[in-house]
Amino acid sequence: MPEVTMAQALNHGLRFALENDERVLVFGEDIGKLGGVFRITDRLQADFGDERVFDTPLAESGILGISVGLALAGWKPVSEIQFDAFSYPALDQVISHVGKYRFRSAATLSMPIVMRIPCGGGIGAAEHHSESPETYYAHTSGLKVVIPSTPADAFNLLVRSIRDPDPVIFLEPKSRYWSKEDVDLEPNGLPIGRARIAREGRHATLVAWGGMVARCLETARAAEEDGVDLEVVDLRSLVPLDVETVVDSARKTGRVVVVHEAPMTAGFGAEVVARVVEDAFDSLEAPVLRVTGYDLPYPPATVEEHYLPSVDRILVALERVLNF
Amino acid sequence: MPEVTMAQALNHGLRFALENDERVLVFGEDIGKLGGVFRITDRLQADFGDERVFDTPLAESGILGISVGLALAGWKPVSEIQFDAFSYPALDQVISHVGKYRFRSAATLSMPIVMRIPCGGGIGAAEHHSESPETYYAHTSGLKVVIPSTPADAFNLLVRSIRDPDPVIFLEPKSRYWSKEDVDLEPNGLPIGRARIAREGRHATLVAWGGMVARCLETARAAEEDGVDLEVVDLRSLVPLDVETVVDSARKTGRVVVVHEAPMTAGFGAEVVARVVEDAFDSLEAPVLRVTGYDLPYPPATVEEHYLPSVDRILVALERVLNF
Amino acid sequence: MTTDAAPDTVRILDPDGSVVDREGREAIDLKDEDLRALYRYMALTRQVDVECTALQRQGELAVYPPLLGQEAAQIGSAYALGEEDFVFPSYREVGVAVVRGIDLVEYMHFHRGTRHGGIEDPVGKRFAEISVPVSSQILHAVGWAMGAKKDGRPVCAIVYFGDGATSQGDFHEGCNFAGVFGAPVIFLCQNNGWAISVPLERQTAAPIWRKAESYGFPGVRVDGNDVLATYRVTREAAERARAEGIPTLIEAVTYRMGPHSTADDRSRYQPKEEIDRWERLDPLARYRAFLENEGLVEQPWLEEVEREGKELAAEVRRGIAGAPPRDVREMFDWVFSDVPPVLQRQKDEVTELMTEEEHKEQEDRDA
Amino acid sequence: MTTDAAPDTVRILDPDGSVVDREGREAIDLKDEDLRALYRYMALTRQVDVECTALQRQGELAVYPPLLGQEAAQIGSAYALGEEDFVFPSYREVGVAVVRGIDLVEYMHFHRGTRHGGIEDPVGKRFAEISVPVSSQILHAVGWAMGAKKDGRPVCAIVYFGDGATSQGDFHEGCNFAGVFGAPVIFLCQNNGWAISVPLERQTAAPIWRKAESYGFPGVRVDGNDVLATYRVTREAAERARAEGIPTLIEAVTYRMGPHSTADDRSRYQPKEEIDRWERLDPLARYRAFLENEGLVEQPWLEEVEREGKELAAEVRRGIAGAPPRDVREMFDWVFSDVPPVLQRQKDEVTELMTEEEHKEQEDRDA
Ligand SMILES: Cc1ncc(C[n+]2csc(CCOP(=O)(O)OP(=O)(O)O)c2C)c(N)n1
Ligand SMILES: Cc1ncc(C[n+]2csc(CCOP(=O)(O)OP(=O)(O)O)c2C)c(N)n1
Ligand SMILES: [Mg+2]
Ligand SMILES: [Mg+2]
Repeated sequence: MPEVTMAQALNHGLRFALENDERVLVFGEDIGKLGGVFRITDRLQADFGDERVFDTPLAESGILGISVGLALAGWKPVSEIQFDAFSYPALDQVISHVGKYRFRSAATLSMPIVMRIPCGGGIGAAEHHSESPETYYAHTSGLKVVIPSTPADAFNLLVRSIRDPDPVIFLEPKSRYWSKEDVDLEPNGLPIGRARIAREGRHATLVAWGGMVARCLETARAAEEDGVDLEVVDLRSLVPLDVETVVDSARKTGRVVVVHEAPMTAGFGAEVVARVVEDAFDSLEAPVLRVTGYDLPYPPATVEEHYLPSVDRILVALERVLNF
Repeated sequence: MPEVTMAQALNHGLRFALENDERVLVFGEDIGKLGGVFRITDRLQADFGDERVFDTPLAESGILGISVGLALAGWKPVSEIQFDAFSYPALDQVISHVGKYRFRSAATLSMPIVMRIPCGGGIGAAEHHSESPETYYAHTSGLKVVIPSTPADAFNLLVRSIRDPDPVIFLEPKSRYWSKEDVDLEPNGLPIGRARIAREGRHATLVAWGGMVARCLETARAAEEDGVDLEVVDLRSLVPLDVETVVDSARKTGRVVVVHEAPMTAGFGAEVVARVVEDAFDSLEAPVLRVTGYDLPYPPATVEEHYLPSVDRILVALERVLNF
Repeated sequence: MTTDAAPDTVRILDPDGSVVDREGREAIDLKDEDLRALYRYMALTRQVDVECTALQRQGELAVYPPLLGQEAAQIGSAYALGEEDFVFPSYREVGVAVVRGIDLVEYMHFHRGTRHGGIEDPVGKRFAEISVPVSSQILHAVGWAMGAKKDGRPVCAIVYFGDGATSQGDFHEGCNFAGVFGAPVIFLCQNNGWAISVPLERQTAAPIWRKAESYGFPGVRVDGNDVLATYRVTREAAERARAEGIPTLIEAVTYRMGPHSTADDRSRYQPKEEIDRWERLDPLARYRAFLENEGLVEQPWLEEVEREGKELAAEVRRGIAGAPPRDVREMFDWVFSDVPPVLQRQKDEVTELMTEEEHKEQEDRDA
Repeated sequence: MTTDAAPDTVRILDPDGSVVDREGREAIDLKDEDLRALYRYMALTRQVDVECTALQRQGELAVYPPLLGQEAAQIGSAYALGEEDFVFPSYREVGVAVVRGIDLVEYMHFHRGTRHGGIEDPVGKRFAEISVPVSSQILHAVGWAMGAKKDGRPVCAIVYFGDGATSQGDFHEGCNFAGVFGAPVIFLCQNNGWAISVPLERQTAAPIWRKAESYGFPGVRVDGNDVLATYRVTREAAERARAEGIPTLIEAVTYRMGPHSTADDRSRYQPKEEIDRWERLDPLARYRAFLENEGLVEQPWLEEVEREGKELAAEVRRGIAGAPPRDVREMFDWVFSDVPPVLQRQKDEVTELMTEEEHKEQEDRDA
């Protein structure tokens, strides 16, 4: 079990998939010689050849459009989109075809497409490089949407996503790329569709995914000093959503705060609130609150720490639910 | 006050705007000679000339992209997208530019862009012609998102949207295009950002928008026979959202059901639930529930009535909240 | 008769059916029975097409986009393909479906609103799902062709789209990928003069076939109402594609002799004289004249084809008219390879809400 | 020296600065002071550009995309514009900004991460916001040009983008709209050989300038390291655009002599011999040789320009280094023309969360 960063774990995941399934293809912008701007595909082209690992022209709709065709030809396309906001030119192909093709065929075929998208903020990047587009994908029927929060799960979830016969939007929290841990280089972790209790606690539940899981754990450590014992649920998989794990936690603590980077309005946090309210209403001791990015375009890097949910902001929300 | 259909009211609205502001331009696919596939732009080209009312090439990203440029040149672009799902090729321009340009300029300019999108199901249409994309837009910072439910408000809201200095996504519920009422051809109705109590009631609140408002009113009439008195809130404006009106109603009735056509997961209904829970938790007698389209791609027309929220489905949800 | 086609247009038959390009005609590798088959497919297609418009008028189809007038463009190109080549249609390719032996009843369920897509097992049938978002299917064809090339298979893809589709970004990205990767794909643009109500000159300021140059592969304009010409250029394109990985853009100049779809009113925009002019360029009449001139067909054979077409149309009618909706419950199983909890819950809800009557109907159908 | 430029390339100066197209040189309507101004702008730009890379290395800019090597493409084209013409930049057009008198400190706030866009009052300055999504700004230029034409104004738009941008759908849609509507717009493609690590041959299989034919307007390839040539072709394009509504696609062939951005490592992909070859084609050296050959400049003037460049670079440094973040609260007022309740509530939350220190800092700044 080597200690690796999330970026390296993802590289291992792609390598594992390329080695174990000769139908896997990896492509995107700058993923060949350069190894991707985050080096997630580092040396893959050298090791697997440029028929299986290749750069494409600069066109995201093209990348997802050929993914559909490659899947029809029996390949397993794994594409990389360079940054979150550059996934938008592909939305039409994703919504109108990737998510619909199986349904349209009356399930006579599968669409084993993986679309990797580095996402989220907190790394001091330029405009369009820090967005959290998960809601667009989670609201689109026919897509699975996953996002790891640790190096080990990054490897595990990526290998599972590539194996999955359905289209998976694989979101990678950039702010965690350089986090490190020991990683088992076998996909022995939780499957897609299951949430993970990242920390057990009794007094309130924080629900988060991707980059905000670490922030919630940080919050839990801070709260501990005040004698508040927080549970942290890492969703991992937004679609399918593991409502059971979230609701069980809500029933146990009676108090829930959902934390995400994306803007509040119609963000995926609202879905979590709605599911908790629907299934655990009588256990709730307080309103389910959200701590999120504000309803602004993602702001310039020098003020992003005001924008992203901070430990302080999460504590303020917790105070409200704990004292309700 | 002539009696007109919603389709005609929209035509009057465009006409009103073209007449009262010479900077207004109307364009899109088939909106000239043909008058649009729903005839919303009927005779506008004949009456205002083809410099102000014109067909474009078949390219939605192009249509929204030139809207940004036209706005920078001091025009007020009002585009028509032919059907809901054909708005997706324009999402990149909408998310990355239309919603961000003002912010990016530090508010030194405005983007008075209106994007009209016929949307929703229930008219027996082919694939891609019945979708409800409001969540994609409502989650995007920098966009106002409105949707009328009556002919009178269609006129009023459209004129107001075109006057608005900000980008407005103007959704038109196709299933109501042929509904009729007397329409005051002056924009004397409620402003953008305000919800409307479509029906007052005491026992529970239904929150809806667009095509589902009529269905909720129908439900209210059905419930009335059983002595249940329902309030129906027509949101009209998803962004900005009139939380106050919704929360006031929730406080009054203590029971809320949100109804929409779009799939459930991460649909805008979740946002309504979250806001009600946040601001009216202590008044709630029951969980806030949603009755929505299912998490399928919009299904073929012959089964769409199973898919769309029906009076029966709304009544089942009401039963649950009333007997909680 | 030269005014009706632009220069640089490949044409073998004049509108009156006489051979204008003798060499081209000789170069075509078709036996007499193939030459007759081309007519047969066109005639069958015409009848099915007309029947489907009638079915829509009678409420049996929700909406139908006729291909009336475009038979030569579709049949000639489709007939030039090999069995293993893969077809990516838009929404107007019934003629191609006829040639490829696609079950037309299954196909028409799309237009009835019974099922999306129209094709079960598209991979097995080498015929992709019906694609409505204009030009979006172009990239699928390119991706498939790239994939087939990686497998070293001597096949090609063909993708059908209209003149309007050339304005979309996906058209550009698709052609560009094909040029860069040497994808064995044929871009078959049926330029029927109109994108609903928008005429070609509002779509683009340049000839469509010339756009191929932007991508580094050949483009060719062909008389789309001359089935021998469309056959020939497609055949050549397929060979180039399979043997050398060279894509081709074919602009088949034709005309939409019907409405955009049954919901459309073309009298609002198509000029009367244009309609009349193209009326005289009907691809079936032209090709029948050729076959008759060459002594390849006689009255009884033509009558037999006519009868066969009627029967095929009737078969479509029998299969589609009154066809019940699908059981909505099965659709919850179509979204993913497994049924996640939320879809299971929704499926259960639908099941509970179905009236007893509906349940009974469904059981009868299943039995 | 002909191997370094493809045929059909407009060039006035050889890499050694001698005039290869005497007629072309004569046709240029520039006075001596203009000829000197071209050099001055290039030299100022070079210094600012180098300084910005240094500023990034010192942590004063978050990231910076140098234009090193592309000065002639930017300065020649920008200098050919009229005051009322509108510039639509991508993210690498500091040279254009210099010519257009854009406040460079304001501009660099984009790269510092202090404010998006970089331009306050873009309409007033005829210089659009910095645009990062590759090729997306092309449509804005076309829309603006359509709008200006509707107003009957004798102006044009120019939009800058790279070779990689030509692969995007928006490039195609933009060119196509321009062709159809006769929009007075110049598409200025700086083909610097690379889109980050992806070389031109992976971007497209056809010469970029030839793509104009797809849209029915002229395309021209120009030596992008020859400032007189880029000036000349842009000048002609602007005249065509303003007078006749004819768009032009200009491919300025140049080279990115630096990394894609300060975050990039070009040694991973640019071949050494290529780097060396282009090193010898530096646009500043070439043009200085020309000016010296023609006796248009002397050492003191060159030194003065050098000094001026240093001063400008220092000014940028003074303005941007250590610049504080903006008050985040004001951003809540930038989203809409009014502040809806949800944004007001969020603004209040931010205000409450600001530490006393931050409040004080902000007040000091406001005072
Ligand atoms: C992306 C998209 N935008 C709009 C439409 C609506 N629409 C359907 S067909 C059509 C015209 C297509 O014209 P063309 O490409 O020439 O093909 P034709 O219908 O003439 O065969 C339009 C605008 C659509 N289906 N997809
Ligand atoms: C839509 C989109 N996809 C990806 C990116 C990431 N990206 C930024 S610049 C760039 C390369 C652009 O190359 P080119 O157009 O040649 O311009 P250059 O940078 O060489 O000036 C890429 C891939 C982006 N900004 N936008
Ligand atoms: Mg057409
Ligand atoms: Mg480049």
